[in-house]
Amino acid sequence: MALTNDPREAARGRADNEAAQGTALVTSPARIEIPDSAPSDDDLLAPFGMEEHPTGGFHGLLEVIPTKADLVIDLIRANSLWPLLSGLSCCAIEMMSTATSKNDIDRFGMFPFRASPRQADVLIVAGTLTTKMAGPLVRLWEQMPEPKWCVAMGTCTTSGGRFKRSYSVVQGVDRVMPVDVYVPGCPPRPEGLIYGLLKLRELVMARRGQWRTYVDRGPQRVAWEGDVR
Amino acid sequence: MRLLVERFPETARDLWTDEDTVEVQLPRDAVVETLRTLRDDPEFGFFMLADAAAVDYGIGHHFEVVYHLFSDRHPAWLRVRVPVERANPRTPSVTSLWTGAMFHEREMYDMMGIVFEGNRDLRRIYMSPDYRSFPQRKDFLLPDDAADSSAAGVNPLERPETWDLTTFSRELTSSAATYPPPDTQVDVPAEAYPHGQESADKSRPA
Amino acid sequence: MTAVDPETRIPDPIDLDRGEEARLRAAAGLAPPSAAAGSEYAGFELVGVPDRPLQTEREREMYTLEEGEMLLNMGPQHPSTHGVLRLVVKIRGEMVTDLDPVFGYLHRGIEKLCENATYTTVLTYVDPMDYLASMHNEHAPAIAFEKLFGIQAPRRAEYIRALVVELNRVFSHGLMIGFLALDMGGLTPILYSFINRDDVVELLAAISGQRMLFNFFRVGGVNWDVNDEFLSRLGTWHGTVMKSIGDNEKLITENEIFKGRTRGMGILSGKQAIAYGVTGPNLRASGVPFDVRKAHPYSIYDELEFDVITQQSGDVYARYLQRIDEIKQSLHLIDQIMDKMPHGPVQAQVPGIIRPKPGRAYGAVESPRGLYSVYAISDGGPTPYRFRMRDPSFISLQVMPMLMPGHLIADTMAIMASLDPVMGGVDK
Amino acid sequence: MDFSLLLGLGRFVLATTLLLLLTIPTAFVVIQLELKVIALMQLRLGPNRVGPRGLFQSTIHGFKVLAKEDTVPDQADRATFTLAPWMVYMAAAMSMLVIPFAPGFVAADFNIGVVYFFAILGLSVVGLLVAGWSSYNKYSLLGGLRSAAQMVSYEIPLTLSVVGVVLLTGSLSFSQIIAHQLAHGWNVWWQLLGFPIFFIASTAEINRAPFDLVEADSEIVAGPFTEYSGMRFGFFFFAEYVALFIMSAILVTLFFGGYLAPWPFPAQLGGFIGILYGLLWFFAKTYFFIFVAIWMRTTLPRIRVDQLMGVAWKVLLPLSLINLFLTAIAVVAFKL
Repeated sequence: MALTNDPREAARGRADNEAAQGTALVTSPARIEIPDSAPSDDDLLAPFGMEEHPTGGFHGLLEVIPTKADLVIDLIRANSLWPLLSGLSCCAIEMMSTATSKNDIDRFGMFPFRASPRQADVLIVAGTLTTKMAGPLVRLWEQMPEPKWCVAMGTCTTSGGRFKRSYSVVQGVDRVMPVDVYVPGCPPRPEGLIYGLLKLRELVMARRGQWRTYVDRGPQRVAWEGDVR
Repeated sequence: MRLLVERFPETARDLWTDEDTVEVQLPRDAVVETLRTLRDDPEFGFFMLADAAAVDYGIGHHFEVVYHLFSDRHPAWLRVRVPVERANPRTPSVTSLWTGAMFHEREMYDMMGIVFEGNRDLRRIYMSPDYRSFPQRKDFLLPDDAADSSAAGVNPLERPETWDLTTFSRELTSSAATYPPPDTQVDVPAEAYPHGQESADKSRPA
Repeated sequence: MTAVDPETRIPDPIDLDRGEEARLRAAAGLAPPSAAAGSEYAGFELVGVPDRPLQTEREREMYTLEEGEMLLNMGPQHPSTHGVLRLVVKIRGEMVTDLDPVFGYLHRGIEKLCENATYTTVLTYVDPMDYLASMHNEHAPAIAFEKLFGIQAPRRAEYIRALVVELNRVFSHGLMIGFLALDMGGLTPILYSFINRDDVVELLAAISGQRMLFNFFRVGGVNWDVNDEFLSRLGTWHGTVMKSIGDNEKLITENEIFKGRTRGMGILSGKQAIAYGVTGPNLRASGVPFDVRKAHPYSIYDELEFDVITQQSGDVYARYLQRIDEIKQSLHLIDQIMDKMPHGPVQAQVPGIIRPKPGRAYGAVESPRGLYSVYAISDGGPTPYRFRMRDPSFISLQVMPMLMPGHLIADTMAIMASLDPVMGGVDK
Repeated sequence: MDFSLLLGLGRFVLATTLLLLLTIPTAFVVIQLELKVIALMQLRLGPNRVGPRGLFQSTIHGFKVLAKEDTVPDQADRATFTLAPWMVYMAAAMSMLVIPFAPGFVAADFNIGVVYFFAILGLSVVGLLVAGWSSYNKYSLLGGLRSAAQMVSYEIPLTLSVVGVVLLTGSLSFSQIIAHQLAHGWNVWWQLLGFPIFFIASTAEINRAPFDLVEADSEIVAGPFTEYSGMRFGFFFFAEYVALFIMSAILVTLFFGGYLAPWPFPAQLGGFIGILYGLLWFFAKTYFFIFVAIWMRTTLPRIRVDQLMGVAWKVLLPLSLINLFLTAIAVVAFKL
């Protein structure tokens, strides 16, 4: 029997097949008689611009509404990323420099540095993370509402950097919390951080950011205590 | 310097000088009285405590508390070295002379485990209160050094278990002023000592 | 490494319900979290008391609450604590009755790392300490190591050192003015300060190659000679620097609200300042003319003409004016240095791995925050045996518990900003 | 059923709904103005990516908070925590009802409009206090108490300075006040003391710099809003700017002739053209005062809480009483 995409043909075919082979366990019900004059699916779907795709499934005009709504939300989110006003160390000064007159990230809608984590979208971890600070930082991250993103700024934050051997430094912030964008440099120039934040915008628009996986995994406490060596 | 010899013939030892520093060694018992004289006597006038640091001369040797003093009457810094026993690291506090010695002494206690008698706020300043090592002692090895040394595989790191309440009930009983008790503190497990000692114990400077 | 038995370990209290936490605490011999006497909302007031027996006399005094008092925990993440400083403030209404600074949230163990690094590498490790004065951070170890090693930097190198150090002082003081205004609610001065700061760091990047952690000093000299880009940028900057400083002065100095909030606020007398070990502009604002550049002239400061500026009142406003005056003085010093700079090499002949003779050396410089000193002990090896740094802002913060009682919460910010602590230096 | 009553009711409902819907765009416009003006004063470019010259940045911010997760702290009082943003926002939005935008262009022209306005405006302090109390956060609590102290104190000089205007015009209705100004010139000329008192007190009443102690960023993280996220925070955020708009509008109405042009109102302009002409002048004056408020925010540091109280009780209250006294004498003496 030839493979077909038409459900009506398939139904007929299956019934014929079963009848011929005698494999139908119960007597098949009365055959579905579909008069040829009845409108086909194609006719019904035509006003909505729907058509079958060669590999299966349908595409059409109204599809725009749910899919493109997501796009709009992503665009809105990408253009309004409020960082948390939080700096750990040297990089914090360059982070502030990113917001000042010369390198103005307010252009991208990232300016109001919110003081409260409840109102922030991006946590820029700027500076060396020590074991004593790891707990408060993770708590800050958990206090931020979804969707949220994390940018690790500077080598100390991405890997421990020059303090990697130290007894009190966490060797990379990704040991205690998820990170979306890593910005290298010690500290990165403001232009570097802006580049990282623009990369983050791309992530947000492609909806590939950390918060998505975070949601998929379900909210979970990140074990930070056992992670450091 | 001559003044020092004249005024403290018994206590001052090991006098030494270079172009801008005068160095003197004092015994532990006389340090407060001598420093008080140095501060208040108009001939000396060392009114400012510039620095207070602790030095570890390695296992088997002693600690040393070093005070740097500044005077507007003398053209040199005065360095006062006070040896402290390693087994019983106690020395009198100078917070009665300079209130600002408080943080210096807290830092020395945190990093070296030297207990300052008479300091009313002697607790850890950098590490978490329940941290149980003294990182700047010479027998506290950084990870890479530990890998190089014969004590390889022993990790002297201790993480702060901030919420681990059981450690407090075990370690702390009544008086917490000397917490953690200095004589029970061992950074590297005891079996690592016979081999680890050589790499940690560097030759003492002259 | 403490192996914590998962069976006996008490889990994170935020995962527990209150009854269970109380039971576990009772089993561990700890006081229940809401054990305050009487008041219905006692648990709320006591949030902030450490979860452990109080250790010292001072701590017990701090964390014992009287009727009507409450603990407020500022930091380590708070918009105006200049990094990760944590202040536990005991308040009665808006009035601060006691204050306990808690450090260590940025403790990176730099001293220990330096003891495991060669003399040349040490100069890179100290950069991120006081990250607004990296040049000063490198200057003191360079002086101490040169004493240990018994060499002298060439005169041109000393002039270049003094030049970059004064440039660093200008932007550091400028930022302090901006942060002080920001902590008092003024939004604009910090941006004007940063314009100046960006100019200076680009200037220093032209000579050293890095914007913030310059790594410019070497034992026995400096890394590079001045170049054309540096000189042209210096000329441009010198023409415009007083504009951004002047803009800030116009915004702040005669502002009635600013004066009302800073005059007579946090008065530190000269005697107290010396007893507490406060140095630098904070000490000079209290009327004590102590400046390491005059008291123990290092580098070429004995050849330059400058006065030790002091203010008399010792309040927040005096500390602000002191910074403004010192900026102008630094510009004056930069002029002199550029006039007098001799020709010659910028780096003495030193071996690749330096092994000084055993000995001890003390090097002190005047950083924007005060006396910054290094005490280095050599045992003849390639690494310092002991490397100790005295950071001025660490010691300056001691006056906070003394200054604060009787002031309001808002003054905490003003007084702290006027002391100008940098947490990288405080926590090392 | 009386048809005219039904018509009036319908008109009221329609106008109210329309105005409530209009508050959101108003907030967007004012926020955008603030973003851009502050940026330019700080030698920055300000938002310039979204829409032409970044005009829609504030709208984007607004929709963003709509799409954020809404958190409620574990130990917060859930009911009041949820209610507080509504109280604050409604207090700001409801007072928009009595503002005469243009001749005949007013949602509800009460004869006690002034009383209604201050009664509704006073509600917002309840909302802030409730928000501060219910958050179970010490910063919120401090902020809530600050807001209570500040707004209750400043309502007294604020109201007393308006009583001067009421004495002068002899009416509590905003349209009557404007009509009086049409005949006698702007009230600001007759209330040279009353206007600055009203201006300062109204700035404090809506928590704008330099009186923004309630959400002082550098002291008490975000005051009562510290624990709020998502749309609940958005309501507080919008309410602040709606209140700024309304205060400027009321200031203009009471002292600067509302929708009247600086020169005599051309009588032949009626109907639609008249409304447009009035709207033009009304918005021009209102946005001028909004600009002044933003300007003050950029320039001035924040004042301290004891200075705040001192200004209210030691300076503004005596001055407003003097103003009231002088106005009363003048009204009696000159039969104004």
